[in-house]
Amino acid sequence: MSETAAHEEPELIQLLTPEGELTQHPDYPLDINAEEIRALYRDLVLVRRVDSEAVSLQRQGELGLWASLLGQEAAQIGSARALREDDMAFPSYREHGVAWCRGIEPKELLGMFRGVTNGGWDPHEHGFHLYTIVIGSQALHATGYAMGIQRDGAVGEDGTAVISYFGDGATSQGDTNEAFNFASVNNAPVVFFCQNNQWAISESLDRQTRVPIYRRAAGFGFPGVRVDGNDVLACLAVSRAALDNARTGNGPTLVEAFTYRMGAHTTNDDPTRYRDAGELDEWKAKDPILRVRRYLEQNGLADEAFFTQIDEEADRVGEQVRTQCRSMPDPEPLEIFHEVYADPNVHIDQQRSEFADYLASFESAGAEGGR
Amino acid sequence: MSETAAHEEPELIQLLTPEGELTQHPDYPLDINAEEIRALYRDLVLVRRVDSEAVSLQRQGELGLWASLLGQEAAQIGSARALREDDMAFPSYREHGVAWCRGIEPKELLGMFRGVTNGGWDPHEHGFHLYTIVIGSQALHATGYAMGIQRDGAVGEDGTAVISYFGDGATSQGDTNEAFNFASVNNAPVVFFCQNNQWAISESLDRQTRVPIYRRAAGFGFPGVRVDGNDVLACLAVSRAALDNARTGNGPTLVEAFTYRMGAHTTNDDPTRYRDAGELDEWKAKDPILRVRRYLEQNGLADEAFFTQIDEEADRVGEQVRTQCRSMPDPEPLEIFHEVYADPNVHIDQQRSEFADYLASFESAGAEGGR
Amino acid sequence: MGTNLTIGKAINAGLRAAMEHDPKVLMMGEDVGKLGGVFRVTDGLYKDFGADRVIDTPLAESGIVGTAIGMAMRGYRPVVEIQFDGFFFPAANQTFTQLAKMRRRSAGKLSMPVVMRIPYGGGIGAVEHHSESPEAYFQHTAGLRVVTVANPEDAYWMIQQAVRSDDPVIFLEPKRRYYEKAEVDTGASLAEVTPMGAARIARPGTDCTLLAYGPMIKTALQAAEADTDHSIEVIDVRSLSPVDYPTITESVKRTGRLVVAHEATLTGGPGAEIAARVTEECFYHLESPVIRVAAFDTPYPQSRLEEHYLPDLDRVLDGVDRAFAY
Amino acid sequence: MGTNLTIGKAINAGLRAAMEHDPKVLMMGEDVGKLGGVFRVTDGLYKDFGADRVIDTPLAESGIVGTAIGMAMRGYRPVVEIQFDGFFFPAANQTFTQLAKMRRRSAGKLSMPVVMRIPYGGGIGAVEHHSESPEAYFQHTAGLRVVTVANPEDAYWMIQQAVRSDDPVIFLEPKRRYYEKAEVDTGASLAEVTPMGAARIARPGTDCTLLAYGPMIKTALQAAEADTDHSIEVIDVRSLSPVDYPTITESVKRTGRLVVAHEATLTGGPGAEIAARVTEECFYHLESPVIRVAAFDTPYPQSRLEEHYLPDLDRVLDGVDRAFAY
Ligand SMILES: Cc1ncc(C[n+]2csc(CCOP(=O)(O)OP(=O)(O)O)c2C)c(N)n1
Ligand SMILES: Cc1ncc(C[n+]2csc(CCOP(=O)(O)OP(=O)(O)O)c2C)c(N)n1
Ligand SMILES: [Mg+2]
Ligand SMILES: [Mg+2]
Repeated sequence: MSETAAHEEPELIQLLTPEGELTQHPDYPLDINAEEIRALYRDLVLVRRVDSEAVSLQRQGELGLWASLLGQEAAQIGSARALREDDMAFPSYREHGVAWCRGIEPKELLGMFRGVTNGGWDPHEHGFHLYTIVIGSQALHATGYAMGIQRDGAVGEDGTAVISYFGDGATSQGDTNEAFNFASVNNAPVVFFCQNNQWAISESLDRQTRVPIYRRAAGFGFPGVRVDGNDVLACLAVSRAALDNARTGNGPTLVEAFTYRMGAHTTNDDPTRYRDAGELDEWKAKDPILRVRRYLEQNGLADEAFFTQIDEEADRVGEQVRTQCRSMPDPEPLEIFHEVYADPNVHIDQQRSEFADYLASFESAGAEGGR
Repeated sequence: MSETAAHEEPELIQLLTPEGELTQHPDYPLDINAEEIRALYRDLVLVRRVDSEAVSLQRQGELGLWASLLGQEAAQIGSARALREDDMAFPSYREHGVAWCRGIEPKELLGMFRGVTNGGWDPHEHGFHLYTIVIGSQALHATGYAMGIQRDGAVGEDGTAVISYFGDGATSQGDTNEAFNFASVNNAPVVFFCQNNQWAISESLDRQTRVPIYRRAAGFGFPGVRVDGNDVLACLAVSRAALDNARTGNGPTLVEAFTYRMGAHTTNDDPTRYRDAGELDEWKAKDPILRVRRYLEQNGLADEAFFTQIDEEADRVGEQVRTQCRSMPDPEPLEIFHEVYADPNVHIDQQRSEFADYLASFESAGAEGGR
Repeated sequence: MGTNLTIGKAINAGLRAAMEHDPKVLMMGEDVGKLGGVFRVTDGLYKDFGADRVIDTPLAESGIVGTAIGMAMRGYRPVVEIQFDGFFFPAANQTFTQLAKMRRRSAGKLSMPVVMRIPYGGGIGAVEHHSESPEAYFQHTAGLRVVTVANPEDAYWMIQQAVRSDDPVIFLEPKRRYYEKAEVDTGASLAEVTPMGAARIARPGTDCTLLAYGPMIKTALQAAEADTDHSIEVIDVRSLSPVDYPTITESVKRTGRLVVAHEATLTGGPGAEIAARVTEECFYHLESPVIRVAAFDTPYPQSRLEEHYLPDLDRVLDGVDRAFAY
Repeated sequence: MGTNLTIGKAINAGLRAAMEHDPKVLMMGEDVGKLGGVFRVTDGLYKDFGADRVIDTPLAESGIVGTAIGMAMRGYRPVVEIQFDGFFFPAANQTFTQLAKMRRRSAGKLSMPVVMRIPYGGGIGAVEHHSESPEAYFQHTAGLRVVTVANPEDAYWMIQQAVRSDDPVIFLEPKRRYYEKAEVDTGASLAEVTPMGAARIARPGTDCTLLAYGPMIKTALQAAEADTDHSIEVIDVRSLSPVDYPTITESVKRTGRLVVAHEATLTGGPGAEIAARVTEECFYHLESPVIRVAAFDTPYPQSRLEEHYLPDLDRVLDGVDRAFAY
């Protein structure tokens, strides 16, 4: 269904075909050299490896859950590599590729899905907010942050922009629509980047919208564009244009990256209950990594050694992910009370000290032979 | 500002000019006779009178508050007279004209603003839901009701339709946008009727949207149309078309009735703090009643006697409103506990009987000389 | 007609019975259709009752509850699934300002036979927002009924009672106990089984009353078993609004002590209300203050801390000890 | 530097002082700009600080709180106005799942210095949803601070303390007391005045402690005055999260009796928590159970019934009598 829609609708921006042919788009010229494309290839391969390792680790009981990005690597790497250092990204919970580009170590992501942290990184340091699980909430945070940028006077050529990630399902949520409106009315420097992976858990796109998602933007008074979400170059070009629009004071854009969730919703999910294998095959042919490899190969821009080297690097990254995950220490029980409040709070202090006494009572009881 | 917008945008549907000239619109042919237009004139005049009486009653301390519909009579009468008996309307809190058309006695409305009831009428009996004060909430109720109609198989030539009223400010609320989406995805038989009166309390339209409101609909995949909200004939024609579309299974429409709140937001409000008198003058020239009168006069469809008779009827209605309002009894204290639950509830029963005892203790204490 | 069912499957069977009994009963929510819900509680209903009665909604909780209200006005009896406790909050406005008040504000002209099913509570090793215990928010909201189940028998019958009620019912499902299995007498009749609002003495005892509900009942029973020094009476309160105080106060007047355990955070949790009320009614019978054992007053922590955060067997026993320390 | 101010004007002056002190302080909300808010609490700020710092937002409470969170991440200190208590609920998700938890989930890397000002409570003859007392929902939510004021002095200082706090603060304004006037010592310094979290003995007494807050303080003081048979100590608790228990228990241990009065509904209201906690801490000192005087467990009724619905002088005195009946 989504397939047909894509074919019927000429507005899908594409720069690199599934066959590896580079094309040009009048509105989105992309000035990129071979080295940069090779770097993107590396990103794509490595985040896919991080992802598949995480899936295995979950199967082995090392993680409570994992939300795989399989199939969405290009949308994430393309958009995230369009960000400048000062820009700020507000992810949902599947943006491992974006995290990668923002310098978040995989172990930080794993820590969250292992239940060791709720996201251990510093959002300011990385320009990458914590994962947000309550669908749609982060779109408003992104918009507010962008309104802060406006008040800082940080709009202009060297301006700062914000990108907010969310899925096709999230476009139904009130918060997402309120964010569209706040951004529009305030002309805030924010890009709404929707990865339309055709599914919200078991619900197909037609349960969320009757028209292509990118068109939602026009109803709020700002541009929307649909890009081939499996085309890392198109995602890069379109995101860069949208971010530049935002940073220079031209307001928000909704980018709909048309892609596909190749895996289960999360490791808890069983997609065979609700979707056809045929869909998968169709999308496999549009794999985001394969087309970059084809392009590099067909144009002699990378040799076998390069691909081997990347694969070896992926193996090392995989190894590292496994080790780091397994060696992650559990938090101390008293961390429950950490950072609930910034200012001193007598109530929390009291609960903490009572609980410390309670825990200590076991130790002494243990020493004495126990209950 | 809104003025200019109106002039710049040719899409405003108008059938009756402020000067009283009847025009035709290819998409909204209106087959209406003089008697029907006179009936609309009567509605307009009478609801304006009910409204102005209510404002006076509030000034006299008989009502806690009143939200005046002044200036919006045509939008309300036009849309409400397009409803069939079985249709269901979901008002906001200013739809006194719609209430009138649905057979709600003015005293029921006054009862709510007097604090005697929360809306005493039976929504089913009148096809008119209670007033909803939490902005946007009723748009979802309307959509759900429309989904119920679909499940009843009551869609088709003799089908039932729903209309949901709300203001320009309400279009910013998450619930309203979720309603747009639920209606669109389910192709529900509901018309969203937005009275864009240019103001949400003190906030002008540009704080709510960057583009004309009716355009929001396209982003959700259904048609939007802007109608001259001061033109009762255009409102009738456009609403009828939208309702018929809905009832025959063609899904939702957003109607933006472009109008103006001539009075204060409510009797608590002081609009001189935030808007220019100039705006008022401009809109006075577009008065929704005057143009109908002009049309009737200019075409010899009503004589002086007719207008006098309507004015006299208005006097009688006004008199009745005053009397009914003043004679409304206060509820009994124990009504606090009425209809909190449908099924028996021990907890409420206990509080009720304890409170009854408490109240009785005063009576006996009073008899004995009191505390 | 006994069947061995898990709590999850018992709710499923109860929903099926409700749908068979009344064609106006509908299921609504995210993934409740083809998938049968992320916990499979609506499994098979879509196949057998179709998309008109088992509705996969857009991803918008306010929209789900708001449209359910409209459906109820049109004569339907929607059973809404909120996918996880933490995702209730976008629906707070529709639930608290609309659903809970509609009957009262319409002076009885409108009923709201809406059931909101919410898998709640922690202990499943989940990420944030999937382990909350929001029952106190509901209990504090007049106009709602709030019930929860702890065993398959109650699961099967109470969901049907909830659907039959003309009031909005918050139906809290103890997600970490979904797979607990027991015999269910599906042959009884709805009219005969214990009413939804009644508390149940889950284990009789004489020295101390231990009150809990939902996921904590299993822990409470284990605690009663484990404490060989005292005879502990366990009450499954089942309904948090209204609370069946006669059953509780009768017990407390016998035992002289009350411990309340729940996964909701301590401050302003259901234990606060129960403690305040029972103390008022049993003032001269209490040998110790009502002791509350609850989650700490912090956000639900990352899952590797939840075993410390949630009241477990030891914390409940500690609470009992504290009661006997007076 | 004493000035005679109403509560409303004192908050206004406090906000002005906060904005002058720190350019990162912003006002956000519906009609807070040119109009100065429907209660005029932000009056004059738009004129003097401009549209960038006094922001008339779209009509969407979730949007307001959600964007305030983003602004706070960017280093701002937004003061959000929710126009009326009943309109908080659309913002429940952003408040409970995001604002309250952000610091904890970021392990302290993010602070949320957001103040949410909410005019609350009844007694003004308003239509539905304009007279709610939602404080219990906030009190039960870990991560929020919850305070309320009862006089101009506190209004002036506590709003400034709230703005200075790096935690999210729910600042509840007793709307029916906005026009109460008193002398405010604006010359003191923020560092000197009573901290936001501390309770205040509003009237000393020896026989019974009467605890209240916000709009009920005036009623409580009247009750203490009216009851010539007993010496009643009135405590203005001021902070509902955290509650200053030492001040309360010290008082209750002296008086042996506690009556708690509030406009929130009884079940699960702040009185429940205070009763449960104080009973635990003062078990051997209490001569009667803690008595709660609260609104009934029904939706807020039409305004012609509110005088019966809200605890008034007589109901409070009745509560005191009940305490002495033990
Ligand atoms: C408010 C809310 N409701 C429900 C959920 C449960 N849930 C988690 S992911 C998901 C589907 C999201 O779909 P989409 O937005 O398309 O993102 P995707 O998972 O496809 O990346 C749902 C319903 C949630 N996290 N938050
Ligand atoms: C959720 C919510 N927030 C705030 C309010 C307070 N309020 C009442 S009317 C109003 C403005 C509404 O503007 P609009 O939707 O344009 O309708 P109008 O009053 O102009 O008819 C506001 C903010 C409310 N009733 N509900
Ligand atoms: Mg998706
Ligand atoms: Mg308006």
